[in-house]
Amino acid sequence: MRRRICVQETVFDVAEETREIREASHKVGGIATFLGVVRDINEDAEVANLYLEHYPGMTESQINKIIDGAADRWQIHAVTVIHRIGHLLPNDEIVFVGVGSEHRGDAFAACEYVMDYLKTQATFWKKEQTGTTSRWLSTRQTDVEAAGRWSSDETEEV
Amino acid sequence: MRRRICVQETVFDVAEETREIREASHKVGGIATFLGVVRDINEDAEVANLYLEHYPGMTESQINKIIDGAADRWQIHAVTVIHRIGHLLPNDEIVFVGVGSEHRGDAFAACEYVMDYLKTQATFWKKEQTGTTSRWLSTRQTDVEAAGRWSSDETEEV
Amino acid sequence: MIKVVLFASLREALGKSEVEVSAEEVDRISDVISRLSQAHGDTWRESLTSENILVAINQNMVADDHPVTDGDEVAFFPPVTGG
Amino acid sequence: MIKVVLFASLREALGKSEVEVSAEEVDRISDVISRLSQAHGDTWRESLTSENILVAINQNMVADDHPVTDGDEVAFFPPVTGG
Repeated sequence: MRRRICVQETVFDVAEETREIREASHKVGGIATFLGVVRDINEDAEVANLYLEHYPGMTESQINKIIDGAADRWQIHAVTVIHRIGHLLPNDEIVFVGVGSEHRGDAFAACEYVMDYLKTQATFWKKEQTGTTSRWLSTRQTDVEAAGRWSSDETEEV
Repeated sequence: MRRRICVQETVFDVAEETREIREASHKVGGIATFLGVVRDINEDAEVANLYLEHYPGMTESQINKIIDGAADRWQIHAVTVIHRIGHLLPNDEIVFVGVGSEHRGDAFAACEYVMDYLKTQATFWKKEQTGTTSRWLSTRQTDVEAAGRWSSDETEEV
Repeated sequence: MIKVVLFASLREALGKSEVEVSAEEVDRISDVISRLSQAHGDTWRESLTSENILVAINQNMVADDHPVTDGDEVAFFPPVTGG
Repeated sequence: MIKVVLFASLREALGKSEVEVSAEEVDRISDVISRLSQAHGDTWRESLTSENILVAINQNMVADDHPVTDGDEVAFFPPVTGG
């Protein structure tokens, strides 16, 4: 299985990433992707910009474990995870997850699984600047629940 | 909600389609997409090319009903469905579904729902040329079951 | 008149993509099928009544032996295989 | 030596991203925390033992009062908010 993990300040190219997933194996018949965008409104406050910090090394290792978990559960041939760090503005692309598989059900499930665990297991932290104040965001309960849906003995260690 | 339905012979541009979904509303925080590709192997026979026929008018109307079903179930701000017809070769892109939403769970669910119903409710037919013989494909039981998962009174009419 | 359209394997098997039948004394889909077999032969009845064939009237799927009215477009086709 | 790294709100609150503590008589995470509070003040104990703080050793999440060895990298951080 082809895996690609990028933690980067720079923008990424959705079309190129999708093309690479397609070309990873002639078995790839479907590609499910998710693209996350910085919104201008979060919990009713207008977001001026976002700062993303992470734990270099551990982040990549956690993402690897998440991908292992997906590969254990579904037949997938390529997974790409790209997460941006540093200073971002509303409407910037922040995260991309793409999964190529023979079966669309596997591609969808693996893509959503990786996104759900990224939210709760990958060592990123967001600081939001709204007007004149800034604050570190706290984990959303809905994200904890989303990741919990997939949980079994194997994944609790992720 | 922005909706875009295209049934076309020509190729499409995944990056441009994704960009349009993003820009449909400032509320879009996540975009789930699915891209289907013609494989070179189907049920152990080597596929040389594919011919796609459809029922003009009814196809678009069925896709509209499928999108209505998704919009009834989830909070979504943009849906794009592009399906190619005519002659296609292995590795050609055949179908694209993209959904933009505030919540990633809604984007994923709606995207998979639309794909599942496209497979069983939209009036497309595939003819496959393998070596010297050609045959019309028959509906896969797994596709019927995939669409069945979502079924309730509302969708059985789709 | 009632416009009848055929698709995919059914179109190929019957050699036509579109035919018309008179709406006179045609009340239901079964009447349309009878008219078509009278005009084109029993192969048509066999093909159009085969188990998995789907029927749409004016581009909406219908079940069973649905009523048909003058001016309707009646479509017969095999299960779909898009996506 | 044991390398201690801090992230996000914890890094800001304690004003440091990285500190070192001697590994002598340090067996577990609770010993690391004691060393840090001796050196930097009680704010550190409060912050590092606050309910939602997570701990990783050598970039793997650990639970409870995990053992620590000389040369380890111990990280303290708040719940993650990526994606």
